[in-house]
Amino acid sequence: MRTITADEAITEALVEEMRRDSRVIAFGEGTATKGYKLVEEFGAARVRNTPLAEGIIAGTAAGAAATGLRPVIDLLFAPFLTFAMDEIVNSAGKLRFLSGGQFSFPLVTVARTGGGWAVGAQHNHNNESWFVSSPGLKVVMPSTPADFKGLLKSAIRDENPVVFFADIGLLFVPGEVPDGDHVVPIGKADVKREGSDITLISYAKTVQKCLEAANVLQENGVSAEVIDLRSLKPLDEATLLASVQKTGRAIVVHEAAGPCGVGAEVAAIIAEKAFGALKAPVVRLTGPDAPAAASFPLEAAYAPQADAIVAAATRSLSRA
Amino acid sequence: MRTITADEAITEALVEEMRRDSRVIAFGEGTATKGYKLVEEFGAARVRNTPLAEGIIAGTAAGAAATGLRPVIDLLFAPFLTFAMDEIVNSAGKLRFLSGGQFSFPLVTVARTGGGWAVGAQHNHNNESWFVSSPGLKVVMPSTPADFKGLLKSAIRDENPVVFFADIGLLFVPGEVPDGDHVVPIGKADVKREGSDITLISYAKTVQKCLEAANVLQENGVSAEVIDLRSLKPLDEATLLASVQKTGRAIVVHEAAGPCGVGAEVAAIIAEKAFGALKAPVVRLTGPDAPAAASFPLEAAYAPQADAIVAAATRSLSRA
Amino acid sequence: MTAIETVVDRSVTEALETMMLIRTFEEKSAALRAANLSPNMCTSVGQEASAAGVIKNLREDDLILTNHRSAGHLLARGAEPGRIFAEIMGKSTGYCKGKSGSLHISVKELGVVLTSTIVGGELSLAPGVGLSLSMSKSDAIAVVFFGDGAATEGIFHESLNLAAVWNLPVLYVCENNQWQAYVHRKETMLADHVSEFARAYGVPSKTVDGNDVEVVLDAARNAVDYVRTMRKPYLLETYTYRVRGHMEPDDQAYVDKEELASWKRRDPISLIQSRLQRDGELTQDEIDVMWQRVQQRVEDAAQFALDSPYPGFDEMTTDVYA
Amino acid sequence: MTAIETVVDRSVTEALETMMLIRTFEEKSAALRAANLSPNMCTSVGQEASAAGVIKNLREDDLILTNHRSAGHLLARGAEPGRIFAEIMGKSTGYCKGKSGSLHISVKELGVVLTSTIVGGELSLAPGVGLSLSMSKSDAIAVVFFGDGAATEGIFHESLNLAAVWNLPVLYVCENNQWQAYVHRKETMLADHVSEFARAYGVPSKTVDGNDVEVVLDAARNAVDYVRTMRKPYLLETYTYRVRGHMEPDDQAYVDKEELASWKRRDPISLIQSRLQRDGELTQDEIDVMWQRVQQRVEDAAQFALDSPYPGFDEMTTDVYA
Ligand SMILES: Cc1ncc(C[n+]2csc(CCOP(=O)(O)OP(=O)(O)O)c2C)c(N)n1
Ligand SMILES: Cc1ncc(C[n+]2csc(CCOP(=O)(O)OP(=O)(O)O)c2C)c(N)n1
Ligand SMILES: [Mg+2]
Ligand SMILES: [Mg+2]
Repeated sequence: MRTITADEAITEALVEEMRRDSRVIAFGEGTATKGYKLVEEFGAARVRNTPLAEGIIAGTAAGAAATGLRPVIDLLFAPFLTFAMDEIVNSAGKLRFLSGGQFSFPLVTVARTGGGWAVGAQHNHNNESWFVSSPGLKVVMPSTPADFKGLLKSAIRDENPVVFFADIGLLFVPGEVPDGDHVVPIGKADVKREGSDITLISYAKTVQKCLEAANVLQENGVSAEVIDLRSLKPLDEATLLASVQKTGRAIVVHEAAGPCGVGAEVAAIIAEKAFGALKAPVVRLTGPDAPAAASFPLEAAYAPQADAIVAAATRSLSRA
Repeated sequence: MRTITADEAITEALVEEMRRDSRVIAFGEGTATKGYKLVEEFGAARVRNTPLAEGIIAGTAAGAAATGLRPVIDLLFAPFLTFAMDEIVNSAGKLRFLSGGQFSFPLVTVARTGGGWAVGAQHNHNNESWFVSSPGLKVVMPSTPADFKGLLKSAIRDENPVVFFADIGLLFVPGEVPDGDHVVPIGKADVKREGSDITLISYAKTVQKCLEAANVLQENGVSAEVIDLRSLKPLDEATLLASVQKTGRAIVVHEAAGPCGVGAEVAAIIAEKAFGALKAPVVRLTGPDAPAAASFPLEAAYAPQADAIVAAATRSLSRA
Repeated sequence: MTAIETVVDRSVTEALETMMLIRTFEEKSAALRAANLSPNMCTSVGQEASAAGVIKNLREDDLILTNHRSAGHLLARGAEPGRIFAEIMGKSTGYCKGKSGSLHISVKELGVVLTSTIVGGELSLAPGVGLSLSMSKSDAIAVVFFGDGAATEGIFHESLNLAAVWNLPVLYVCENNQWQAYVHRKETMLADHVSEFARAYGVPSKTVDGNDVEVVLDAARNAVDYVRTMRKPYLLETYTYRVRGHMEPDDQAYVDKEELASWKRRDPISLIQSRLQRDGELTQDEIDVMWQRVQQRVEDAAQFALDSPYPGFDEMTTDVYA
Repeated sequence: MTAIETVVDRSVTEALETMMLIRTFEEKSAALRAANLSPNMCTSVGQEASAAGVIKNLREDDLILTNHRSAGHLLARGAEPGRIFAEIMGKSTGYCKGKSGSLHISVKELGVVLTSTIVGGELSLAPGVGLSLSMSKSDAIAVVFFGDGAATEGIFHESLNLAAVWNLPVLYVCENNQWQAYVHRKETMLADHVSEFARAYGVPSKTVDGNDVEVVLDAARNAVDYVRTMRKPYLLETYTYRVRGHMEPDDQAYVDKEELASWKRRDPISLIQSRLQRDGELTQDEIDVMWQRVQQRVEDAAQFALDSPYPGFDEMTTDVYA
C-alpha cells in the first residue's frame, strides 16, 4: 500500500499499461508536456501533444483503435466533450454494431468534471449521463485513488470505448493504493460500508458525503449501507438490488443535476426490481438543474451535502 | 379543422410565426431549397441555406438570439446534433446563467429522429435525454400534427432555447389540426385517453402504440389512461402524478434506449412522489440499449410494440 | 499476387470496366429503390472515374475510409456487388449483416476499414488510421474519400491539420461533385476548389478533372507515391458532378438544367470509351461484351440480395460490445 | 458623447494608459491568486497592445465577443476594474453576479455581448452577432477576439467560412500569443501565421506586430473601416506573446527561456513608453503620474472586490430560464 493522489494514480495506471502493452498510446492537449516523463520512457510517438481540437483527438483515437492501437486520450474537462460527441458516440459507440462486429474500438477518453476549481459551468458539468445513455460505451467515475488506478487499468484493457470521468474535487485528495497490478473490474460496485436500515447509493465526490452522513446516522442509531457505483455503465444492478432487498430504503446521491441522470436510472431500476422490498420511496439528492456557478461558495453548495443526506434518510426512515 | 401531415404542420407553424414576428428567421442545410416558398414570402435574408456545418449553424443561432433575432434552425437528424453540442449546451443553455441573466437565447433547434427511414444509427438515435439533462434548455417531442404545429409555435415564442424533436415515423402521417393560431403550451402533457386501472405514459411514435394497447386492454376489461408527455422538459409532473394517484400503476414507453432516458426520469419521479399510491412497480418499456440497425424489420422492431405494452400492463395488473 | 495487386497495373481498360460496373450497379440500385425493393440510398453516377482512378492505384494493404456515397469505392476495391446490394437492403448476407444499410458499409477483408455517414465522420477517423500505419513497420497508406460538403465541416480542417503536424500517411480525396445534398457548393464556399484550403496547412494538393479517368489515374499515382514515400498527407481533388439526385428518389427540381446537361456531355464513361475506340484500343464489340458482363454480374447480384433473408431479431443487440 | 466615443480619438497616450491599466490589473490579479484571495485565472500580460489598439478603434455601438483571457478587452472597453475583480472572485458585485467567474464575463451595457471559455466558443457565436447587425439598419460591427489555439478548432473555419459566404460584418482578431495553454503554437500548426488560413475563404487578412500599439491602432483602424463599410469579414492577427503562464499560478517550467526573454525585451508598454518619451510626447513625470493613477485605481478596485459579498445561495438557480 502506498498513499498517492488520484491524479498520481491516473499516471501510474497509464505508465503500467504502457509498459504492459506497446499498443497503448496517449495523446491530448498538453499530454506530452504534462507527461514529459512518459515521453522519456515511451518515446514521442506514443505520448503526444495534439493541436487544440477535441473532435479530431477523439476521432483519431477511434480510427487508431479500429486499426490496432489502444489510445488513451485526455479531453481535459467534461464540457469539452461537446466538441467530440460525434467521434465518441456516433463513431466509437456505434461503428462496431454498424459494421456487423468487424471492428472494435478499444479507447479510453479521460475528462475531469465537477466542482472544486471555481471556474464555472463551461468547465464543470456532470454530463456523464449522456454517455450512459449512448449505446456501445462504458462509463466509469471513481471516488478513491485506488479505484482511479484500478478502473483506468481495466478501461485500457477493455475492448470497448470507455469514458473515464475524474471528479476534480477528488484529484488531489490522497488515498491508499495497493501495490502491484491493481485492477478493478468495470461493472462492479463497491459496498463502502455495510448497513441494514437504509442504502445510500452514490459515486465520485458524494460517496464521501454519504460516508459522513452514515457516521452521523450511526450516532442516531441508524445503520446505513453505502454503495459506490464506480461503474456507471454497466451498472452493477445485482449489488444495488441485494442491498435494497435487505434495507428496504434507498437514497441516490450525486453532484450531477437530476433530470435523466444516473440517479434517475438507479431509482427506476430499484423501483421496478426491488418494489416489493421498498418501505419508502427511493429519493434522489442531486445538484440543482442549473449550470454550476463559478462563485466558490455556490459551487461548493452544488453537490448534495452530508446534512441533506442525513435529513433525507431520516425522512425515509420515518415512513412506516 | 384541416387534415395535414406533421411535416406540413411544421411549415405552417414557421410561416405563421414569421408573419407574426419579423425577428424570426430560419436557416439550415437546405432550408431555403426546401422552403423556397418561404424565401418568396419572407426574402432571402430571413430564410437561408447554410454551409454543411452544424456547429456554426447552432452557434450562429445562439449569437443571433442573444442579440435580438429569433432563429429557427434545422439540424436535420438527431445524431448530427453531436456536432452542435457545444453551441446548444455550453452556449445557448448556460450563457444566460453565466452572464447573470444579461442575455437570453430564444432559438429553436429542429431535429428528426427515430425509426421510419431504415438508414441506421447515424440518422436514427433518440438522444433527447441528453438535452433534458442539460440545464437551460427546453425539449419537446410531439406525436400529432396538431401538437407539431402548436408546440413549434410555442417554441418559437419562448425566450429560451428549445430543442424540437420530430419523430421521422410520424412526419408523413396525416392528422387534424385546428384552424387559426393553434398554440400548445410547453410543459403540459396531454391525456389522450382517460382510464382508471393503469397509466400508460409515452411520447412520439409510441403514443400510438399505447393507444392501440389501451384498445386491446379495454377489450380485456382494463381501463388504461394514456398520457402523451409532448414536453420532455419541463415535464408535466402534476398530470403524471394525478393519473398514477388514480390508477396506482404506470408503464412508461418510448423508442429511446432505457439507460438515463426520459422513462428513467418519469419512473423515478413517480416512484418517489406517488409511492403511496403504487400498487405495482413502474415498468419501463424502451428500445434496446443498442444502435438502431438499418435493416427495416429490425428498425421497426426497435420501438416497443402494442403487444409488449399489453403484456406489461397485464403483468402489472396481476400484482395485488 | 492477389486480385487487387493485378489491378494495380492500371490498365485504362480495366478502369473502364470498373466504371461500367459502378454505373450499372448504381442504376440498378436506383431502380430497386424506385420499385420499393430497397430503402433510400445515394448513387455516385457521374463520379465513377474518381473511384476507379484512385483505387486502382492502391495496394492491397492500403486502407480505405469512405462515406454515404461509397458503392463506387467498394466496387472499385473488388467488393461483391451482391453483398453490397444485400447490405443496402438490410439483408443478413450484407457485408455488415444488414445492420449498416447503405450508409456505413465497411469491409475489413478489403481494407475498407471505416465508413461514416456523418458528413465529416470519415475525416475525423482518417488520421487515426494513418497513425496506426505510421506507427507500424509497413509503408501502407490510408485513403479517405469525402465530399465538398464535408470540407465545410470544421472537422475537415482539424483532420488535415493533424495529419500535417503529425506527418500521417493519409491521402485525402475530395470528390467535389458540386452538390451538398440539396445545396449547390457555390452557396457554401467562395473558393471553387477545396484544394485551396490545403495550402495553409502545408499539405500539397491538386485539383484534377474528375471525369477523365486517365487524368485521375495519373494524378492518383503521383499522390499515392508521395504519401507512401514521404509519409505525409496529400489532398487530391477530383472535380466532378453528381448526375443523379442526392438520395434516391430525387426529382432534381432544384438542379440547374443547363449545368446538369453540360456535365452530362462530359460523361466519364463515354469520354474514355470513345477515346479508347478512337485510339483503336477497344472495338465496339469488345465494349459491348464488357457492358454485358457487368450487367449480368449486377443482375445476379441483385437477385442474390433479393433472395437473401433479413437478419434475425437477435441481431438487434449483438455486436454492440466486444 | 460618451466615454467610449472619446476614447475613439485614438490618442496613443490614451492607449498607453489603457495598457498600463491592464498590466497593473493583471499583475494584481495574479498576486491575489498567489495570496489565495482569488481562484485560478488567465492574465494577458505582454498582450496589452492588442486589446488597447483594437478596441480604441471601436464605436460604442459595436459589439464585442471574447474568451477566457478577457480582462484586457473589458478594461480597454471601459469596464470597471472593481467589477471585473469581483467577478473573478465570484462576488455578487461582479458583472455577472459572480456566476461567471473569470472565464465568461459579458457586459451588456458595454456591448461585450458574449464570452465563452470553450476555446472556439466565441468564434461559434460571432457570425450570429454579425447576422443581427447585418439584418439591422445600423452599420455597427462585431469584433471577436480569439487565440491561435482557437484557430486549430474546426469551428474557426466554420465561422470564417459562414461569415464570408453570408457577408457578415465581423472583425476576427486573432491574438497569436504563441501558446495554447501548455503547448507551443509551433507544435499545433505548420504555418506561422493564423492569417494564412483566411485566404482560402476569401477573407482579407493581415498579421501585424502585436506588441507595437501604434501598429495595432493603425491596422485595426483599417480593418474596422473595411468591415464597417464593406459589411464583410476581415481577419487581423496581432502577433504577440503570453508573458505569464497559461493560468495563474504557473511556474512556466515548460517555457523556452530564451524565447520568453527575447519577447520580454519587446515589452509593448516599455516600447511605446520610451518611444513617446524619445519623441518628447511624454515626460518621465507624466509617465509616473499615469502609473500612479492606474495603480490607485487597481488597488481601490481590488479592495472593492475583496469587500464585496458572495452571492446568496438562491442565486444558484436564478437566471437559468428567462
Ligand atoms: C453531419 C451531417 N450533416 C448532414 C448530413 C446530411 N447529409 C448527408 S449527405 C449530405 C451532403 C454531403 O455533401 P458532400 O460532402 O459534398 O458529399 P456528396 O453527397 O456530394 O457526395 C448531407 C447534408 C449528414 N449525413 N451528416
Ligand atoms: C474546447 C476547449 N478545449 C480546451 C480548453 C482548455 N484551454 C483553455 S485556454 C486553452 C488554450 C487556448 O489557447 P489560445 O486559443 O491560443 O488562447 P490563449 O490562451 O493563448 O489566449 C486551453 C487548451 C478549453 N477551455 N476549451
Ligand atoms: Mg458534394
Ligand atoms: Mg494562444
